[in-house]
Amino acid sequence: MATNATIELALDRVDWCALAERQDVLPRVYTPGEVVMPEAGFMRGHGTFVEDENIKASVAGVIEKVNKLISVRPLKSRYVGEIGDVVVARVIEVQQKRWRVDTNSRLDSILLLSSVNLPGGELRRRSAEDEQMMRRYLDEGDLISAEVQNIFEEGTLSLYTRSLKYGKLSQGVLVKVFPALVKRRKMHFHNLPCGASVILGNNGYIWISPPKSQDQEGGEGGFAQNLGEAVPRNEREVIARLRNCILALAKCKLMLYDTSIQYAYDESLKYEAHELLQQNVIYDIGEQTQARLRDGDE
Amino acid sequence: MSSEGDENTVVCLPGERLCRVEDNVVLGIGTYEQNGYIYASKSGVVNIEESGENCQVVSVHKPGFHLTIPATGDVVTARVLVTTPKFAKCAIFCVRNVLLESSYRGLLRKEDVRETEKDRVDIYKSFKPGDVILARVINQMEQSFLITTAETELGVVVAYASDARKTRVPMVPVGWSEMQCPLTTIKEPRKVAKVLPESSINIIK
Amino acid sequence: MAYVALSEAEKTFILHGVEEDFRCDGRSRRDYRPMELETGLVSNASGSARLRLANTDILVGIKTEIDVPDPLTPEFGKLEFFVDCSANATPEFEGRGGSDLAQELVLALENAYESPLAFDYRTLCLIPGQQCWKLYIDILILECGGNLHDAVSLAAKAALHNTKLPRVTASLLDAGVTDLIISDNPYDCTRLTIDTVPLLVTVCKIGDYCLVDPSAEEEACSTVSIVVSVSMRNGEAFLSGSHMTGGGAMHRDTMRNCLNLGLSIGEQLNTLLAKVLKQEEERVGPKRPKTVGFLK
Amino acid sequence: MLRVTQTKNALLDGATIAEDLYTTPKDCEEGFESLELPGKNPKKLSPLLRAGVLTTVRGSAYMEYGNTKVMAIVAPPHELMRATARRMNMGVINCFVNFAAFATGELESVPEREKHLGSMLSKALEPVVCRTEFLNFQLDIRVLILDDDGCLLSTAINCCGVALVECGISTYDLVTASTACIYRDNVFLNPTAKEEELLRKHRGGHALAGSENSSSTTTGAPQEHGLITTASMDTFDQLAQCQQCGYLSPGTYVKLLDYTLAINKSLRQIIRRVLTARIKEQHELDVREKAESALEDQRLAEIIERLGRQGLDEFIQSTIKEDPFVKR
Repeated sequence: MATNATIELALDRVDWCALAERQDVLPRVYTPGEVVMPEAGFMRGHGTFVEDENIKASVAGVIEKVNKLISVRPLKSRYVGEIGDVVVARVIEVQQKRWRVDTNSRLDSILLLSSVNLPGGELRRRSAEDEQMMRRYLDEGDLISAEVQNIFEEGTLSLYTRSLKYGKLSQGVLVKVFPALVKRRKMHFHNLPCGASVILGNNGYIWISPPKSQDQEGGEGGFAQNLGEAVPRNEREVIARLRNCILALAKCKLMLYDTSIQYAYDESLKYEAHELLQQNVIYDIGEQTQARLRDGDE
Repeated sequence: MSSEGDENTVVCLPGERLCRVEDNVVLGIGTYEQNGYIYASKSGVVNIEESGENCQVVSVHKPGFHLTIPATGDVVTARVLVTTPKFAKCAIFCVRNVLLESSYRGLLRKEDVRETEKDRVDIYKSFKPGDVILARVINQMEQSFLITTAETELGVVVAYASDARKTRVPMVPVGWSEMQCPLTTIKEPRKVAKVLPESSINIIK
Repeated sequence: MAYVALSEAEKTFILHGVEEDFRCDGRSRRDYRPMELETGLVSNASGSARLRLANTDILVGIKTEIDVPDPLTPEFGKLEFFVDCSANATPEFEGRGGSDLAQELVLALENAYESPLAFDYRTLCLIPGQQCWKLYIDILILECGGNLHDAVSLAAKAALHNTKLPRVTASLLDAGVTDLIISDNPYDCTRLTIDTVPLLVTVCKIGDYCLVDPSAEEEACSTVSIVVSVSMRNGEAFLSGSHMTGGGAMHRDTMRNCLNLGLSIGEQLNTLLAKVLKQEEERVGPKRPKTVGFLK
Repeated sequence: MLRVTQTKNALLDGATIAEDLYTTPKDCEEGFESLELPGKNPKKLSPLLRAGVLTTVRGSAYMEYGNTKVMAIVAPPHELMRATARRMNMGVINCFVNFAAFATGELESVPEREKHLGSMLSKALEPVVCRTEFLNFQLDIRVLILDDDGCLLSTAINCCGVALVECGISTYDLVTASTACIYRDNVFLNPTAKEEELLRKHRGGHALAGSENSSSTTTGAPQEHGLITTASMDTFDQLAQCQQCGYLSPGTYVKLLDYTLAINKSLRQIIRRVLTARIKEQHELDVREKAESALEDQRLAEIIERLGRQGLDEFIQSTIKEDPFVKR
């Protein structure tokens, strides 16, 4: 019953910032209070404030300029929602006619009963449903994939799962990374060629599950949960390897999108799944993926 | 395994195997099912009642006091403590016919007061603090029980006139939505429960 | 440990993974997550160690004090444990949240270190019956990633190894009162022998399989676990304390194979830790150049 | 260790303090001999057990094992005090153990022992109670230790098991617990306070000395000493709690474990007998009560029927006539 426990010394801890030096162009980082732009002719966006006719940064981050709108986006922060974002969320509490869900943001988000299509598929009359019925569809702790419908003024997000893509998630593994690392793309549902399906939530919650056959796309929009059948061993190995690769990329601060994950997966094939937890293996995968991405860009 | 009582009462202790699980056997209170057999989870006398078509309910009844917790579907007696426009807070002090030692908190929401025109219910016209009501438990929420009086047999059973009189005389129900104080003949609106008369003695014919 | 909400589907996925001896992060039932250890990083503690087990992060500091021995056991020194769950581990630890977890860890450690065969208290004694060393072992939980018992006991043992007790000489004054002179030369110190110090191993039962080093999610879907404290004495593994936790019951035979699994893993952990500590001693040498600590 | 001899202490004007302040290993020798070593047939102490001791409390039980006297009280579940953020999917059990002032000798370790016993007791009872039946509710169990003469934890667990059943809280099975300890190759089953204290006092100190001047037979091999408390539920022979302290080799650990499981089986018969008697007694009470109320109802029905027949005033006249005590 040998265990492969390993204790490394902090002395030979991997130097993670070595990865960063190779970045060719480092974006200009603004610190709070630093003058970003004179106020004339520009509009003030998130993360900035105006003082004696200058727009100053109120967070440490990178400037984002959309023609006249100046905003400073912090590097590491909890998820700031935008309408149309694909998110993965976990139900915290069942309330009257709505669910409170956790989306890794400052305030818990809301999933209204009206913004969910019930298993019947048709629009049931929204009478005074009591909590008992709602709990049958979504109970505390359940995971869902959803889209941000709108944002209330104090910042809480209202989600909706009306299309067939979204709904309750069944068997699989959830990985939590910094939201800023998930690249904002058109498609966030991917069926990776390596044999697993991934939902890259913009809020940093990434869901890895056995590959979806083509017809039932995404969360089947419904609430069915096949708890019965076990996931076969080979799919399980792919999922575990994918989970470790995503955590490796996150540790090396590389952007997460389908190509970078696929590259990392290919690099990791020469290691065992559980070896991907060791830091020098993570460093190696991060380095190789970064190199491949860079010459992929040219 | 359970030892025989004097008549044919079967006394059992927790953990004793009662019978196999067949399709027509239903688990009653005080029992639990484990890999194919029904086991007793309370000590007491085993009784098997027929209920519906040849389906038996195996339950363990503990003689003397036995602790009851309001379960969904039980008819409970409660006293109204606080009434607000949206709901009425009550203290459940008796479950079925077992008087509880400590009262549990009950919540009666506006839409659970009446079956008909649920949303046009006015709590103040149905209950007053101090009334004793019969209600049925819907489910158990965080800290309290959700109860409903949306049946004819449920509602106010004992009510006292709201004008502060020394002698608190229980009012007499006249009709389904009104009660009258025998002394001051004041009528007050209540959601009255139709109490089935078989146990009450009708002195005045 | 800290509460992790899981959906039924995730629990079934983890359960099937354990049955296949291939957990969600690829480990088998007997594997530990990679660990990282550093000793002597707190300057004004007489012994310290920091252990990272994946995302569980423990920092242990040991302070010493001269105290009067317990009349029941006059020739023994004293040990006192204190566990502090810092609020930045999880929001749940604010206020009194972490106190029952801290109390459980303290009880487990006291129970394990209680026997003098496990920790040689006589090395802490200065004058039998009059004066002895008292070690305060303060454990700070910086981050909670499951399997706290193992991480805490490993860090505590490493810190004990790192502890430097200043040399004490006694001089007899006239009135029969003995006065102790503590040398202030930092390198003139005695070290503690830690080879019989016990390590806690948590064997957790999920479904009907037992596994070691459960992550926070695996702990959330396990019914019961048994914490075994394994102490090595001239090559043999001994049990210096054990208790069951988790609120479930366990069949007698599963309990026995959990015990055997825990013992064999404990043995390997003890040898591994001893090897790593010796390795660090050689590489660092008595004069510590520069601690790595939290920065790099 | 520093060797310093104690000189005459001037403060006590001439009286000399005993030569060495601490007990040498040989002193503990007499302590050990004075114990009556469990002979071939260790005299079996049969515990005295009584359910439903207090009238005001619904679930109470009292147990005596040797001189250890323990009383357990189970209050019906009430709402969960601290509204934890997460919904509990199981009820919570809190155990509070209190020592009576006269219960034990050394007093300064009482609060710490109370905390220890309380946490171990709640860990032992959690698997026994069907906690899914009282969600979001908290069950408080109070244990009062009247006299401490060893194996407190196992007696408390037995006593709480009976109190739970008496109170009507559904449990998966009857729980029984017992303690076994080993000291210098002698196994004590359900040790008394003296044996436990000896074990704690010397904590194998003798073992160390033993292994040094190799007086004990197994030279070099350390003198095992340890105490194990096991709570078990025998229908599916499950282990609810198995708590061990001291220093044991795996072989002896398993041996002691089997000893305690054997004792648990015998204890289980005693508890079954007490509980069955208790239920029969309550059953009779119930039957008699039902009979009386049936009589009561029958009398009422008869009055109603007579009232119906005679009409009101006739009825009042007839009742007065019948009533012998009314002054004419």
